[in-house]
Amino acid sequence: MRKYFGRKIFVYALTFFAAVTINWMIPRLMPGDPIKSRLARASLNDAGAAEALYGYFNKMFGLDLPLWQQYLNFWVSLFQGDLGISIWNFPTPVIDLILGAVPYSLGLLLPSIILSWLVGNWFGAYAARSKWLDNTILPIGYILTATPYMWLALLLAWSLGIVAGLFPAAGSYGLSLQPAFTWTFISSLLEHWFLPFLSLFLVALGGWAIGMRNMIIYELESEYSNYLQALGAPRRLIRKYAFRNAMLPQLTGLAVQLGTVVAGALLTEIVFSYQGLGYLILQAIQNQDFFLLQGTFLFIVIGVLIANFIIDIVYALVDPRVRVQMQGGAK
Amino acid sequence: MTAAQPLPDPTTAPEEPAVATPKAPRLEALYFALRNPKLVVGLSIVLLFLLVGLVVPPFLEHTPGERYAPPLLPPSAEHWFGTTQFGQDLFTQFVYGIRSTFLVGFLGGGIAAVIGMTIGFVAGYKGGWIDEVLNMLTNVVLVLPTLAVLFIIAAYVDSYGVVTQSFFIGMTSWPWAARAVRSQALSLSSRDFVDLARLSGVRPWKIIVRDIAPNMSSYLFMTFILLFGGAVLAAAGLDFVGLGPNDGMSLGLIMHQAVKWGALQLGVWWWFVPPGLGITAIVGSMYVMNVGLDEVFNPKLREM
Amino acid sequence: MTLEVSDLRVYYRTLRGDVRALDGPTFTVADGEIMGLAGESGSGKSTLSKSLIRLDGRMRYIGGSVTLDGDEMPIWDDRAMDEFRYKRVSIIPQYAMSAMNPTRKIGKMIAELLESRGVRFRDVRDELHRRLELVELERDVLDRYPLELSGGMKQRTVMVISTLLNPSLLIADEVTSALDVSTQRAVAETLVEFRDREFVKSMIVVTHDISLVYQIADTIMVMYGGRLAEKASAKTIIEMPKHPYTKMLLDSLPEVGVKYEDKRLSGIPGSPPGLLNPPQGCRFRDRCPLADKQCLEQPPFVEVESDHHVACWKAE
Amino acid sequence: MLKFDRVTKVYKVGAFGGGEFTAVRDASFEVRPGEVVSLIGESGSGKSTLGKMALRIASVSKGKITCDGIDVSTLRGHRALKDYYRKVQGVFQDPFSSYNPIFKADRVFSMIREEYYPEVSQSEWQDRVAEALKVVRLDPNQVLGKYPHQLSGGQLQRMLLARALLLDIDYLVADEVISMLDASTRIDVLNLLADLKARGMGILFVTHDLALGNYISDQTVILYKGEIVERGVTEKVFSDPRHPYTKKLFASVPQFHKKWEEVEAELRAKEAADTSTHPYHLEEGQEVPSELVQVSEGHYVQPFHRRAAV
Repeated sequence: MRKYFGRKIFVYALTFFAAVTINWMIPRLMPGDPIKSRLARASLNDAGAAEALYGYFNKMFGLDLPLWQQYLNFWVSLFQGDLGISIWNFPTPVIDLILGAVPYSLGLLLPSIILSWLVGNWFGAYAARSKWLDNTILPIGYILTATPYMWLALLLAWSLGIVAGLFPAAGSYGLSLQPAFTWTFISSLLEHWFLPFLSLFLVALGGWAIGMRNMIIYELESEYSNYLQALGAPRRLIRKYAFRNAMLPQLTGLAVQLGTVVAGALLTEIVFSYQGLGYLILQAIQNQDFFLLQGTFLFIVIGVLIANFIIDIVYALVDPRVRVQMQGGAK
Repeated sequence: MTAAQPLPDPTTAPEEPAVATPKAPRLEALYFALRNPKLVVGLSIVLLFLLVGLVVPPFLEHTPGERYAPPLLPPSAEHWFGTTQFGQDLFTQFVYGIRSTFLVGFLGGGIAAVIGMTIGFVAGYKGGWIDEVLNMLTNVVLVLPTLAVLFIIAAYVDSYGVVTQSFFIGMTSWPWAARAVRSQALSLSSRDFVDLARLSGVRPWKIIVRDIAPNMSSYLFMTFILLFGGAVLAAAGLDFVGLGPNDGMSLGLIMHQAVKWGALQLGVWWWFVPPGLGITAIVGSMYVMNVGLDEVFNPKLREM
Repeated sequence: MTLEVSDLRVYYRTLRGDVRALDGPTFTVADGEIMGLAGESGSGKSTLSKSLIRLDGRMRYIGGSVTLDGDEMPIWDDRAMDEFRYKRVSIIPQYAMSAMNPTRKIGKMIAELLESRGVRFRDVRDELHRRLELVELERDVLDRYPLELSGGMKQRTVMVISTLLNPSLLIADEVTSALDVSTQRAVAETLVEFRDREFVKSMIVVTHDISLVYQIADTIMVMYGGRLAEKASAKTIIEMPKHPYTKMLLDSLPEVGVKYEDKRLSGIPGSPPGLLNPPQGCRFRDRCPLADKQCLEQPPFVEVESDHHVACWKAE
Repeated sequence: MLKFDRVTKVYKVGAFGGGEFTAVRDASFEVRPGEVVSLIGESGSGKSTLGKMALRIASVSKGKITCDGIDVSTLRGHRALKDYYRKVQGVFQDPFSSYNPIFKADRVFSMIREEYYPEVSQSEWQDRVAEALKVVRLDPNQVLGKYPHQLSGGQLQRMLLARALLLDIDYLVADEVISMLDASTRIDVLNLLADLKARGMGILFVTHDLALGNYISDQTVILYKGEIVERGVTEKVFSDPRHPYTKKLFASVPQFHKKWEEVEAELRAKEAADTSTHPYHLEEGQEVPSELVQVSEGHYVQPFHRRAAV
């Protein structure tokens, strides 16, 4: 048990370390004075802000210090939750902006990931049943996975949002509303949530359906399936076993795909001007707000790592083989 | 496990006596390839797009950025795909965009394939601590959310071209390929013919290139196709947020401009529908083609 | 007679045509008989054993009939065969080590399998425990996953599962070929014990190892090139074989105690015929030193002595 | 002489090599030129590992393997290994897996030529190949230019023996070489090994089949769970097995003409008749030493507890 998780945690720690180091290194790798070039590129109209920022940057970067000291300082401020100050939304600390955006991103991601995984697996298992289903579900699945997230989002926003007028095509809630625990606000929130959710859900769905279909064919060919068939077990039982066993690699697949889905969510948020992390990223890019960009990046990495770890735990709980091995029970 | 090393078992040999197979396996693959609708349809669409991207641009009068027509014209005989708010011809943009889509796919997918396969082969063949280290590296890059990393990198680079973009994409999208190739190479490495090549005094890299890789060529090809698709989608994402190459035209960039200049609100669907459709068609056909290839090379799937 | 097989033909479909893997064997297996089915690869022995319980995707039923305890088995109809499977004809597969669902506890899997076949688990649980005990397994294997068992334990568990419903006919398909000699013996002897205790009425033990079936079988049937070559009591096959193939095969097998320097054995020259377009007449013709014109015609599988069937013109 | 001197192989298992598994422990024996040594054991006994170590495909953890006095594990670099493989070669169990399926089967010859004899002219090389094929009784017209799947297992194994002959080797490691062949053609390949022995080759014949080992070997080594429990001149080991495991092995081999019960009864009777105490009988509680004890001239057994059950 300790070994399984120890190894996983080690990889995640290493990944986090790599992400932080990338974050630290990239601005320093660029030619020229990073502070000057940053400020020059930032669209600041307030002279006082520029000065304040220059001082802040200098302290933060500490370019006069030796490299290892700079690196160490970077880590220290990171652990203090200090990700810098936003340029785009001066002088809000980056961490506040991110914490404000995270719930929206999670609200989109969690339901779409979980639902697309469940429904996609179900469709895939269904497809493996007959040639006819296979030939209809499969191409649709392939078209869906090949769809760029933002394009499907655009299509939905345009067709269901603007042309049909069924759902709002932009924003996270009505412009006139203030966040509150009221029915009007919540229903507005849900209305705005639906289209971005749907587009994320649909694109991810295709991949899961295809993956499950392939896995289940493999399982149906396996020797335990053969044995059950030779003993006259009904197809229902054999499919049930195959489905359960095919779910396990699909769970691993979920961990691998997580990064892609998160990226898709960022793009989808941009299309819908949905105020999650993706929207922050767009603002950061358009306003050359590098602190915001880096901070958001770190948060995304942390989120993905946590999600991976949760999947690992679930996997260990679901697959008896991992469990047995962890107990050292195998002879 | 007591049954770790199964004893020889002649019955696992195919029931059909081996002597009775005079036809080369390659011909058989071709036979099935031509009869596989998925492969044929997928390949045709991909080739059609490739042809358009390669052949059409020289015949076009205008460059993709040129503002010469009335703005926001819907599709017509004159402007097949309509025009942008600035009077640029969208068909021209689309055709050039296809070009760069294929370029990113080939380069990005190619670089990722080279890195992934090299790491996969070395890890799978060498084993031991080399495998451990490479595995660790693979896992770390695998867990990193690729597009987010690309955002960071691209945001800091002032100006760059399609080739650089492909390079960035290639550098970040190889891990799953490395993993897949590793496990295949690992199982092939345990085959006796690899040991025999060692006993013939053949150097390791030569064994990998000449004995192991050719045995999984169809698998490698399919891996490349998937990497190609991934690279195209990643590039589209980068272009869409405005972090794409500064020169040239791409399908993602068309969508970026469409959103930036309010095509959605204006209902100018011809501005953002065709580019996405183009990407979906190219990548989707490649995926479908891949299934076809899988069925051709994998007799088990063929029966379905 | 438990099993009567008559002119059974099962072919493999390939691109280049039908591979005539099983070309018209006719034979019977008596009540209580353990029949060893021996043959080299490509002899059709696995095709025969599979045909009796389940044709795989590439196998095509061409003709002939199979009767079990007087009832014809619809071996061409996968669904209809389900009635017979497990309850009347069962198999211990070659892949016993991986025959059990890796993610289900063994007991649960057995229960689900039984319930799905309309048998109440409760009704057979005690018998299941007794039989596990018989093969020297603890009852708690039922609470374990296949992964937790050693290879030999898995093998024994599958043997118990396969015979739990007391089928008339049991097919043991190369069950010992993946085992060590010491385990091999135990497994083979368990098969005999299952018959003696009437868990199964009769049994076909498929193997490429003729010396192993000699140890446990009442009769031995030798196949060659998709057809039957010879069938007789185990002792007769080993000591007084009549078919030239059987004779030459036995002469090519070294026994413990035989040394190269003292007695140089020799194999059968040539190789088995391709079954895509098999040669006319006797399929052993090309490798047979006795072959002549007569052998251009297929020799019938006839009883030359009491309970000794041979398909050879030259068998006296 | 191919000499195994207290050879031990420990595999690291699990992540970061957390666990250890000893596949072979303190194995000592030798293969002399012109001699067949059969290494008999069940799966997991470590017999194949010993063969692989001799071929340098697996490394030796402790002890050493020497070939004509040269420590095999000290061979460093490509050149040295190549020279070693000129003397020692291997043939493996699965003939179909020994050939790269996408190339023609005679590629095993051209690899040898490329690496060892690039200077030999095409026509001379063809003569050499033909000569080697003649020794293994293959017709060049029947096997050259064919893909592995067009040839039979027996033909493929013979080609591998021919390949070894092209290098003019001194020692051959034959790892279960005939166990996957059809019964009717097995013996011919076995006879071929005996012919090679007559040409002065030393052969390490790895097998799980006692009858085969007995048929061609001069020396027999019985391996159980990585340890040698009995070894010696084949006739002596076979006619007078001492170790309980060897006996059990003999009692389990299916034979013709003799049923298991008979063999077992014979062994029992012999054991009952022999009441004397031998130096290889251990006292209760005494540890099993790794050194073997001599039973008679050229016959050694690992000491065991008298009533030990394996």
